[in-house]
Amino acid sequence: MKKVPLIMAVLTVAVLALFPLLRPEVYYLSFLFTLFMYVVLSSSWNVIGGYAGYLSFGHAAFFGIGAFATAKMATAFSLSPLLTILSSIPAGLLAALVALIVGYPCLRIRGPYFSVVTICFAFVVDLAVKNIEELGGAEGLWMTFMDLPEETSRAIMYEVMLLLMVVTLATVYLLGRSRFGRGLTAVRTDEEVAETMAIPTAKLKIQAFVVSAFFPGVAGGLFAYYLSYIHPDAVFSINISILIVLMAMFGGGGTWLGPIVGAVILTVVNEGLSTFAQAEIARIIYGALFIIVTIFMPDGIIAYFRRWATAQRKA
Amino acid sequence: MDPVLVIQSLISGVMMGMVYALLGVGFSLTWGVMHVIHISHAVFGLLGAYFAYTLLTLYGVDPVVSAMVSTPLLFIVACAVYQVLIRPLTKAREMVVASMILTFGLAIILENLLVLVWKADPRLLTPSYASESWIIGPFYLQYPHLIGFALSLVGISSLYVFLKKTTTGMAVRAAWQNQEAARLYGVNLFRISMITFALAVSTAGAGGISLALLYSFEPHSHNLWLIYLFLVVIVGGVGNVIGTALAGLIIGVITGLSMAFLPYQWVNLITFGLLMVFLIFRPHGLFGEVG
Amino acid sequence: MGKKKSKHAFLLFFLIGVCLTAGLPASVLGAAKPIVIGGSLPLTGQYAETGQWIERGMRYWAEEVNAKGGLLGRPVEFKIYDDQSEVSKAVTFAEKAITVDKVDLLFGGYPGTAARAVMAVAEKHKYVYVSMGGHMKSFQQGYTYSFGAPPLMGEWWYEGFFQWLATLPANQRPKRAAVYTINNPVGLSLMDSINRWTKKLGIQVVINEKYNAPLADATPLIVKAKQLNCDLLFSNGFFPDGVTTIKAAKALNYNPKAIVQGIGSVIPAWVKELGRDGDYVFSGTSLYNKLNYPGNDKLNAYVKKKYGLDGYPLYFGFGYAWMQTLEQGVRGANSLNQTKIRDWLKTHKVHTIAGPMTFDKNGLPPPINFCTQIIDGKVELIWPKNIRTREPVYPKPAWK
Amino acid sequence: MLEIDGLTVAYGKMTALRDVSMAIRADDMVALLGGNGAGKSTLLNTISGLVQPEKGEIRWQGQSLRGLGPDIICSLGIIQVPEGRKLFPAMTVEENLLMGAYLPAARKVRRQSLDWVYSHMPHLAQRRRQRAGSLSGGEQQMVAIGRALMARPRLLMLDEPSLGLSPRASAEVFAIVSNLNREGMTTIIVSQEVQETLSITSYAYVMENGGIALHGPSAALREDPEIKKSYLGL
Repeated sequence: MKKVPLIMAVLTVAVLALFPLLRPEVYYLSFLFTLFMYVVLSSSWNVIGGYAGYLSFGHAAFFGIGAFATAKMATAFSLSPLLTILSSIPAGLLAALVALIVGYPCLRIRGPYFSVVTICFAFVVDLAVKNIEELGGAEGLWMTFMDLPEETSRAIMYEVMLLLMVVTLATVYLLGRSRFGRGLTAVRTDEEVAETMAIPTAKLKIQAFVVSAFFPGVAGGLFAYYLSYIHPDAVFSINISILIVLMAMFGGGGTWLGPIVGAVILTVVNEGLSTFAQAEIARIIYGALFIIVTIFMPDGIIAYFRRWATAQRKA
Repeated sequence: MDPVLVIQSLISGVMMGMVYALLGVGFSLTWGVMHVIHISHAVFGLLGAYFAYTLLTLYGVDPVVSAMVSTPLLFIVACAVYQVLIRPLTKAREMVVASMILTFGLAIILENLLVLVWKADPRLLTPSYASESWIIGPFYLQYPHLIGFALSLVGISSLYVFLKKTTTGMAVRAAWQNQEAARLYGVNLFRISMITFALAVSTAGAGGISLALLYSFEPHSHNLWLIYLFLVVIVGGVGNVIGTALAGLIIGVITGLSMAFLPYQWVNLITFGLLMVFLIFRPHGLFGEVG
Repeated sequence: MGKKKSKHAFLLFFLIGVCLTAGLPASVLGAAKPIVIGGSLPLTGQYAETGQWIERGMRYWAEEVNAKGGLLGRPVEFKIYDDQSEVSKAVTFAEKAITVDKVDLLFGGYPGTAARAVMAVAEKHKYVYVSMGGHMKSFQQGYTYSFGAPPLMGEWWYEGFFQWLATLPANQRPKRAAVYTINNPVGLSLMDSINRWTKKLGIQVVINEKYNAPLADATPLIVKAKQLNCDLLFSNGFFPDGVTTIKAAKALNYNPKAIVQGIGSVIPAWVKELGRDGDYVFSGTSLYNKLNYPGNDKLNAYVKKKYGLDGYPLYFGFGYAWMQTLEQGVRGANSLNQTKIRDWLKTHKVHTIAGPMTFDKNGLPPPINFCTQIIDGKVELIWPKNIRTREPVYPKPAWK
Repeated sequence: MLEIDGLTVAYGKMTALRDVSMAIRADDMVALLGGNGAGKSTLLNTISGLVQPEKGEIRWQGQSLRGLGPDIICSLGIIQVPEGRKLFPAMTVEENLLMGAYLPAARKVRRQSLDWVYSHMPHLAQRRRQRAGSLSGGEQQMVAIGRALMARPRLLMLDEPSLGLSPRASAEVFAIVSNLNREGMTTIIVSQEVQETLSITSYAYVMENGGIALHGPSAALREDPEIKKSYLGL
């Protein structure tokens, strides 16, 4: 990263980290918590979906696996708050392990077929959890929340999710600029050509898939603790899977900044629009946003403004 | 295992699968020919269902008649939608992605317009034969299933005949096998795309009516329908009309058999699990992409 | 170039416009300083239908209260967010209502999964939360600010049906039951009373199966029940699967002595859309529009005039009744202090359209045991016997 | 018949054609030679209307082709047999041929055209029901030429018709092409097979880096040793 953007990034993170000291209302912490969470989800999705061009429509599965793993660990061992938060790391590892197992056969499939396999995968996980009594089945799981004032506990969750976001973004950034990232881009551009250039595409794809599953798994664990009651419908919903993809693509898939921009815009607009009195109209405006942005910026917001900036410089 | 249960489950499963195939076949075409993944496809199916519902409740028009009427109407609507929304997308570097995002937005808009016009309450399409059966020995052929099945057969086979026997249909197939060559011989891709899109949407309307004969529907039902038609399309092979129909049958058989032999709790899990395994071994569908 | 510029301007304008309208704080309070009641409902998405009926019931209550001079001398006003049928949104909007809008009162949400999550929020912020609740399990989590007033309690839903069934001579009761249950919190909570009562009444549960939504086809369910000679059918599902099951039962000419349809048959669409095929189905409820408690007539008249329905829909009544409870809590405590309201509610009797009720330490009234049956296209109350609106039809006549 | 004047084409920042001018007379058979990436295919695609030029003009019998789409240009009788044949692999041979006669004018006479094509390429008639994708390379090239003929061309442009073919198949293709020219078909042929192409054409253009490096009668180019060495790799 060049100097100026790096300083800006550090400043942004610092401001965000200090935000709870202003003692904002709990809602803002919760809202930013979900916003950070979606940045984590769409940015890590971007590793497999954006860089490698494998559009996974089942990423909610990893999110949900993380959520249920954490919830199960926390309730089964009556973990302390700190341990519960930490347990989201093994939960993320579990998600990554599942990605490794599932990715091996699935990543041989290309294009839209891969997308559909991942949809099926997410359904399978969702239905399996609903049928397993030990995981709460169709009832869901309750977690005991930390015995702290609400402001403090929400601030803790906020800081932890912020940390996860920073780690995710840094990892994705470094990956994108490494040989690994270039290899993935080669896979997206033309997988056969990449293979002839002796790029180990199969290995790269698996690694990308595992990475892109790990962070959502951790985020899922934190989300479970944040919600304190989780139900399969709340974490495995196909809407979450679709939203992750849309956020990344809306901003611009394959770029580092794209998913961040997409996640921020869509989360803010969607949350804000929900305050409208006439709910349907709000949803219609939200839908129109997708249409207008796609018509004018068919390759995503980032690509559009990059082109615009180059044009400005030329002119 | 009781043979009556198995056969009865198979019959209704197969009919159900065919109905999804009618909804899916157009989706398959737009995807194969135009590289447009049309997320709002099933909403147009719902539009057909609401259209039939309104005609039935207000004027007693039979859903089959409504299907005949809605097809040309939706064709015209779809031409407009194509010109205004889909055609500009040809500029996109990745048409598939851009089309998905755009039509996702369109689906949200249409869904909520449906709520504004018809309210969010669930609806049922209940012609006089809604829960009657044709009884053959120990078996019951439910009329709504039969009619949905027949509509699907007619819809899919007319689409097939159109593609195989007409010049325009040939141009559609040509366009999707090799766009550049098709253009060189005078095929106007925009016109062909518009026709493909419009045909897809109008068959979706008929498919929606057939589905409405089987299930209740509400404005958000399209999300569920979309998942099923996605599966039918993928198993059949993208762009493969006959494949889609056969895939409908296969998914019907899987559902029917698993309902006959398994605890219901596991049926959906097994269905999706089997599909996943199936896709892993036959990544381009049972019948290949082109046909 | 000029054309390009205007395109940019338009885009920028559009984006900024959306962001502005989205972020606009809508807290433009009037001079009278109304009491603001906030929270979220699923106004769009999967549960939009129910959410909208609850909203209508709540708004009717506010209309009425404001016409009578308001609450504590102040008008009431709603701040309703649309949670798009998503649990996590219901949670953040509850927090928004509490911490940002600093609403005076919180209202309850739907469905059970959302209520379960929001109950925890209400507890942490010490806000009274009157809602349907999320069935018995959610009331056993030790929350003190949550009230089911009246609740939608799956565990009690069939209580009335079984109590009535017990009054039949033993030889007329059904002998073999087929139980098909949707695999979600509502469905599972219904199993409690089925298990208890079938044992007590000596009814053999021949089939007991759960299914995950969506139910692709109900034909096999009916064939099985028919083949095993089940004369009592429990279809413990929502509207879509409930309808599919009933339609299959008629198409396959399956005639049990009684059909009990749990949750799908309680919404107005059942009678309206299914017509005569929906007749004779039993269900439970925790409030009923022909109950002889004050308010029901008025609500029915209003719904008739405004929506053309005979009798208010269940969720319209719920929205109204929850508000009634909250209103009486506020009046009783003569304050907007949440703890005072809670304590008053825990120690006093409230009067709602569902009848008078007192709450135990979990925030629940004593079990409610209404049983309904749809007869001639109308939802009739058949249990408890002393307030029945019509004699039950049993055994169910054969399909025509 | 076809005049090209100062044609410049760019793909983004890359200039593919710069200031190309040429003239083709009726009944002529012209060779277009040059190495890979010299701009030959781009030139044909620009004439066909698949690519829009940045500058310059193409005139067909005095009428400018500027801004016309490929369907209009096709209807004017300017037909291309694209590089790599670009058949419709899942369609039968006959369907491929019929696609050549897609536009209304050609469609009216498609039965006669079909007979005419089958008479020129009798073994296509035997394979009419076979999927085009299942044929050998030489046969596929025949289908591609046959498809172009179905469009009733007045100017036939062949892009690398012999690429990837066996010497025998290649000779056959060249024989058919020169035969067509003798019957009065104006033809442009792009090829890497310099000797053969020069031997059947009357005039040749040599392209390099998107421009015309030189041009002259084929016979003269074939003789000039200097040219042979530096441009034609002979």
